[in-house]
Amino acid sequence: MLINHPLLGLRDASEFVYLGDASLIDRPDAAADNAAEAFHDYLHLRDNPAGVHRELWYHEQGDRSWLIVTRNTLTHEITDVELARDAALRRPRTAGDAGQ
Amino acid sequence: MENACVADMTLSANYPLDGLDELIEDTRLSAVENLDIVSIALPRILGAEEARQTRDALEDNLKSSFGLQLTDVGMRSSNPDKDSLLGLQPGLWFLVTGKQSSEPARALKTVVRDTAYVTDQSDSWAILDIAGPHAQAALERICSVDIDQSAVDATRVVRTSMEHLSVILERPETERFRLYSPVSSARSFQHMVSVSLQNVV
Amino acid sequence: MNAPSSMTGAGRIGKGLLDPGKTISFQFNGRHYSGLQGDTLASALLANDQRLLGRSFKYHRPRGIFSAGAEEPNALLELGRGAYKEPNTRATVTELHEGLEAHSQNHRGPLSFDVMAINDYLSSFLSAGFYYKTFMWPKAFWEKLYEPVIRAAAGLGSLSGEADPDTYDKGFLHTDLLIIGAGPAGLAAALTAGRAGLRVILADDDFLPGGRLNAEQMQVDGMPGSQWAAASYAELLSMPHVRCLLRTSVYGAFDHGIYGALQRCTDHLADKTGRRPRQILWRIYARQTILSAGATERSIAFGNNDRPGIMLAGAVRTYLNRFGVAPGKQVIVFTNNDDGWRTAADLSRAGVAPAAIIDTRSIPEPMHLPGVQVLMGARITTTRGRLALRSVTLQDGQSIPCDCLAVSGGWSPNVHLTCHQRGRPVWREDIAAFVPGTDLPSGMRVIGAAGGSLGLSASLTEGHQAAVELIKHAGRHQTTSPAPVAEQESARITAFWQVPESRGRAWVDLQNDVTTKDIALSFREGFRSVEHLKRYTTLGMATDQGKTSNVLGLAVLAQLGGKRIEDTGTTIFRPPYTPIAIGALAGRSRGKHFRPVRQTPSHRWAMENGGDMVESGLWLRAQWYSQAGETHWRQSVDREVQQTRRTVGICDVTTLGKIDIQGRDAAEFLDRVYANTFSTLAIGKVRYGLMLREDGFVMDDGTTARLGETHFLMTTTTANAVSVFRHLEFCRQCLWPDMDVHLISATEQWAQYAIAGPQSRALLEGVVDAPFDISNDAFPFMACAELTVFNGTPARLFRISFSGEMAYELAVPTRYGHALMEALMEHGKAFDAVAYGLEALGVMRVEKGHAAGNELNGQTTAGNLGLGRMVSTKKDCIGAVLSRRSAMNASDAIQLMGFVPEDKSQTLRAGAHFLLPDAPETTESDLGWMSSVAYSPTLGSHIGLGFIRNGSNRLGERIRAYDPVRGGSIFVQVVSPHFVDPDGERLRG
Amino acid sequence: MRYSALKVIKEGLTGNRGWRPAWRDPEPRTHYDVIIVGGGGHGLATAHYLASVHGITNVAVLEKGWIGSGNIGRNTTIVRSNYLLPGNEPFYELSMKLWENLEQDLNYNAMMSQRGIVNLYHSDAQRDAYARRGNAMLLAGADAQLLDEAGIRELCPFLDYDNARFPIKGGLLQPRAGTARHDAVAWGYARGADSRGVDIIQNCEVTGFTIDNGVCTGVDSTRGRISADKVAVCVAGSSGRVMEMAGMRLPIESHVLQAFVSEGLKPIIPGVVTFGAGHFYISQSDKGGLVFGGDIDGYNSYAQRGNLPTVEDVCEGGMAIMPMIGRARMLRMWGGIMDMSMDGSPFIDKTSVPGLYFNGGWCYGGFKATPASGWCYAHLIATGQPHETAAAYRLDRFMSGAVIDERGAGAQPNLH
Repeated sequence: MLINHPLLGLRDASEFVYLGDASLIDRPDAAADNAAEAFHDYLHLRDNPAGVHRELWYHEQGDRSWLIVTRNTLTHEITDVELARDAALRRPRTAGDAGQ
Repeated sequence: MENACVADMTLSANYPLDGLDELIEDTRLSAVENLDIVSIALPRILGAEEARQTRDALEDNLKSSFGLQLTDVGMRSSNPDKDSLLGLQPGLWFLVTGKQSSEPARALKTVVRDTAYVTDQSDSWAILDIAGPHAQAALERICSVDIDQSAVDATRVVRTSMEHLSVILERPETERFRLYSPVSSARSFQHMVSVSLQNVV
Repeated sequence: MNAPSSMTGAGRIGKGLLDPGKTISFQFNGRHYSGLQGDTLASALLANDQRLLGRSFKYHRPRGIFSAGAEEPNALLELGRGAYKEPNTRATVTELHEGLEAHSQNHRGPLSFDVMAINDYLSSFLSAGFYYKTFMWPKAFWEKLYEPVIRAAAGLGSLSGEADPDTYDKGFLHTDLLIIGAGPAGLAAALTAGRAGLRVILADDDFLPGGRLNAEQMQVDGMPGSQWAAASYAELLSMPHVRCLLRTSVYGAFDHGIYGALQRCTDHLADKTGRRPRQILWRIYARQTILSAGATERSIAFGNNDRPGIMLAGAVRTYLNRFGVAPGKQVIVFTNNDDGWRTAADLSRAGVAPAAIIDTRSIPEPMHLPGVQVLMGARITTTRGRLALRSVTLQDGQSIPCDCLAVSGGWSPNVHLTCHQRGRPVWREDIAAFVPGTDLPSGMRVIGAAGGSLGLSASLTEGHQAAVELIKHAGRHQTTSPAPVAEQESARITAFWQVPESRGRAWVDLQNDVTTKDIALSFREGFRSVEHLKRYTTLGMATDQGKTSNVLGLAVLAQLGGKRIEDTGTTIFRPPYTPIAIGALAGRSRGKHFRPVRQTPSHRWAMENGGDMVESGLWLRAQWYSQAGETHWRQSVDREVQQTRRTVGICDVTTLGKIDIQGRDAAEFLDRVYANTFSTLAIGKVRYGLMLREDGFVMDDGTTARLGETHFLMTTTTANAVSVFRHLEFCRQCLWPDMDVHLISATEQWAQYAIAGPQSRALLEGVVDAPFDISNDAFPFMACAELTVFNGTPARLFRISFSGEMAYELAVPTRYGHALMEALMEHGKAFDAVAYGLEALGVMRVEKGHAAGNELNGQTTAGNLGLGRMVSTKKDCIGAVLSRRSAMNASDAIQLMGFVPEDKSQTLRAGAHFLLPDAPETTESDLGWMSSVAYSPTLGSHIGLGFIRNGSNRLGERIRAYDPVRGGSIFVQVVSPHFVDPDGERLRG
Repeated sequence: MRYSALKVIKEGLTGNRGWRPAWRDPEPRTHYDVIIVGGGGHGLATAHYLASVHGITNVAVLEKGWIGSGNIGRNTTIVRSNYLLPGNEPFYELSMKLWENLEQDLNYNAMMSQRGIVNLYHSDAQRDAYARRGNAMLLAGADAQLLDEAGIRELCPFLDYDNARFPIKGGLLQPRAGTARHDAVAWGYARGADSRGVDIIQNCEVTGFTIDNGVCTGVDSTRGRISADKVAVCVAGSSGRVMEMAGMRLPIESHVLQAFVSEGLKPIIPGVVTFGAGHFYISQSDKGGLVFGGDIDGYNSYAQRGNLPTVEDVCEGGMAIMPMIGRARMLRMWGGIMDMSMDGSPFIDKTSVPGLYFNGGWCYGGFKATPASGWCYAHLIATGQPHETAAAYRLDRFMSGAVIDERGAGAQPNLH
């Protein structure tokens, strides 16, 4: 496979390390009342669609960026790639964020 | 109580590629030693205006001391003294310079002051130059990234893996490539490049 | 040039496209023969009238050459000898070279009298799937008798059993356009694209470009097709942006335009001993791809259609036109389509008058062939001739003598690569063949015969047109030359699959001996899906992957079920298109070069000083340093331990992972990634850190030093250096993206040495430069500093201890590592210093009760390790929440304890399980396991660390250490895991 | 129809015309006691044991394609019970014992071939880990031997002992392990179940579950609605897709695992050999092909095909320990969809919906488990209680932390 790195262009997927469902960037609040259940679901019940999947890849043999890749698990077609950090910065800020 | 080094000894430097200089047919493979390499990380600042100011300040510092510009990731800038700045990660560069100091990070810190975090990388890398008409063909055997002149020229830097080794590649001249790979596996690195060259000449 | 060697054969009758001036000598089954430069092994054997080349897989039926290409199911030979022996090689694609040695395979006794041919007489009992129904009684006979017999009959050729002596290489190519197949369509496309300046790769299996043009008599642009191919190829070779790869099989189409290709570099050379690799495995990254891989002819099922001498009609033309070889003297053509007639025409033209042409169609003769017996609407029911064809019998009983039968059942486009990403081919009735579907791999287009355009003129036009479209697509506007011109030949076909009146068995898969009866039996037993058919009968599963048999088998199945072929479906074509040497797929990664070697800067010092090196991940590390007179490793290790504990020892710990962490939020970041707190750590101090995974189990441990307000240096275990760095980057970029934290690996930057023992400070006091003060008050336990040593070398010093002794770790830039080790040992002579290795390191850490890799195995919790209190309850950190799950905090959870043998002379072994002394040997009784053991020279006995349920309540208990895989059980006593200096007085001294 | 050598001979003499279909092709009834969703090895084994052990024969197996079209039809045929953890080892040993009597039980020769499996070790730490595992196997009544280098040389003289990057220091041998003919296992169970009255219905895709008042009462299928007292899902590879129809999320990701076979060769590899310092394992089939594989590709996929980096990685591992296979040619590569669970271990459990049962999460090790999976699933469906050897395979174990993590890789499916 080739991943179209937003900063570096097409790179062989073998330069990357795969993690999984992109929702792993949304770590629950440890102080919440339902933290035990929230962490259970967060870590174990990941999206596993036969179709379009948003997923995390780490460019270990490259620029060390974590990417969110939108890829179809039936065809392996990749339709979007962005820096995970950008996606993470877009989400609503929580008590866990720095400087608060 | 203070102590002092009572041993009447100094430590001499050893390089793993040990001055390698090999001509295979018309293409030369040579070790590059005595370069200072320091990573430069731009502090992460949330406010856009403030972030830009920090970046500009860092760039001004590098420009005035080295004449080098901050580049995007995957891009390289260089000066007539053959110092170069390699954009390796978002917000992180390697400064590669022939100016040798005993503590390169400390020396650079006086240049960048509080506009960047610096870390010495000079001893982390084994460096090989491969120069000559067979250089590109040799690298085609180990590098999955397109290194044709149309894709990689002197303004580019590529970090990738070759034969299970992490490698930084630049092409300062059309027929000369420079490769950096972790120093601990320098022997395997040398073997990899040398076999590639032997397989294509 | 050879004269035909017997009366019955025809042999070489012309020069074809070969060079008659260059003869080549070779051997087959020990006899010497000669051929010509440009021959394949098959054409040379045919020129020498060698027809019997092998035996089929199951019934050991005599087999000869069937085709002239990669689809060959029959002519499989072993090439070479000794370690160079290569089994199952198709003679039809083996380029002849001087000294080539070939042997037939899969027979016992001489090829012409194979005793295993008895299977053929027992074939009624060996029908499809017979083995599923028998060999079950008595039960013990399966292992002892039946299976060994079945296994002994398995396989075709054999491996030498020796290491492959050749080398292989890999490479990566990037291109605008990859063209697969250098036949007329591919050449036309390459010419047009190349002339317009595109980066083009043209790959072909063959060693001669041109494809079918070399096998036919047709004209292109007014010249013979082969000549046009040669001229076109020469022009392509002159273009610097076009790379032509002959002898190259594009074997697979992978995601996103990545193709696998295998280039054979030395297989065709007489002298293969140069330093060049035998084969190169290319990974081709193509923006666009043109598949122009042609088509493969198929046979018709009729009685005894497998005898040597029965060939595909197109192959007969190949031998005739390209190689100047007539495969027989009396040739009969059997066809259901117009293309077969061209074989007859070419034979006539070459002066080998065909004995007859038998066409299954009841239509007017498509072509007038003077002097040839024409039988329209006729069928062959059986053939005669045991080791070589002698005659055919028709449906009316008429028998016609012949020594070669050219069969054409139609052509199947080579759609394989279009299916590698699960594309489904579609049926086209007008050509009675599957053609590529619409779900092609991205960027691929299919032209010429591969796309179902079974004609020269169409192939040339499509090749040209496809390139023109790509040029436009690439935004280039060069004027293009016109398409090459040729006459369009007729390719009419009326599907005809099997002769209903067949006598005897009609073969479908020639290599795996699958007959129409086997397909019928499979159908009768309910195996009616194509996949069931394939698996039950083994149809299409031989080395040729059914290239000539799949469609025929499918058609027979469809007829049995009264279905249309398109409703029956196809099996899935999978890579590789042709079989690929496993050695080539491995490339250079073998032997010592399987993976890189990592060495520390004092590697050479270790080698020169008795270091016995061992793999530790990719690193090589010294286990111990043996000295003169030491005959057993324990002597070395005991000495190293005792001397370290008595005076001072020095150990290379460079391999530990080191991560430089800087930023305004660095301290807060560490609080979140470590279970314990770091923001309270003072500058100039070091703290032990315990890192959890998010699931609450222990991930790694190490020490982290605070070098400045915003600057930390983390150490990780050697094994987890990479995974911890990746994890920290994930935390930094994905979880807390607004933190000001920067990570860079410093593992390679620093050479680091542990200096441990009562004399360690005394030794270091003479090493560290003024004015640094390392007295106990100024530089207490867990202090760190940046300083210089040996008169000016920059260094970092950490007062940390893994051994339980007063100890330091001293780091210098890597280039000084070797010199530092030498200097420390030289200077250390005054202190009776000793170098110690991994084993002594391990002994001392077990004595001290420190957990290491065997304990931090990913299955243990902080509580299991006795470190439960390190998980701060005041703050969140990675793993905090899930570490509180009930089963991980059960009252009878395993705990890390110490163990000593009841009989001090006994040896402990890691991996033993703990049982109560009188408990039964069952899984339910299992209380835990011994994780690490050592012989402690300090205590004079073996000691161990291990995990045991409810451990802290078992102090003093007698436990059975169950270890039957290494000789049995011994009894041990549960003790504290801290065997030496439990109060830590030494390390603080 | 009973299979025997005599029958083969009799049929051979009469043109093989008397053979009958190995299983019927019935129309679905409107109601069954039990519907098993998924006609793979596990589903067919479950049906067989429901009928033969528990006497429950009003059972349908619904298969969306042809039976055995899932992972039982595309694996490397290895059978072994060399597990470490108490939650796993007794289960796999039960499976091994069932394998050892399978042919007589089914009257079908699945060619169980107990030629042994050896896991090579290359370091002292690996040796100790294998010792721990071997001892755990013996505690569970399995067989295990820890061999040193000399022992391995005797067993596998063709390995690279002199030039290896990671020297071979020994191995853990399970002599009773081996291989079985994978397709035949599916066919044998199908025939066994069918002969006891189970309906095997091919080309019948389940499109939904009928859930009345929170209770599962049947399925909707491409061949209509079929009601049942109990519905048992057994569709490893598609578990996520199928259970989603019942509104359930699973601790499972779907990944591709590739496998490879060489051209047919005369016998040269004695049993199963696995490399301890790279991703490679190999055996040789009764037809002569070298059957080998390695690690999963490592990304979520339902595409049933993999990519080159993994192909090359596996062959590198092979050449590193066994350089004699360099001139053998890879004939075919293929990929299957693996239910990768979050700790590398499977599930055999009731679900939160009464009447709906779940079996899945077999990662890349489901084939060897086929008999025990069927046995234990049938036990759970018939008795309502988990079988003692499968009691740890609960869906709620990640909530409690009672994970069964053989590899110690944590909740990261692509690392198991």
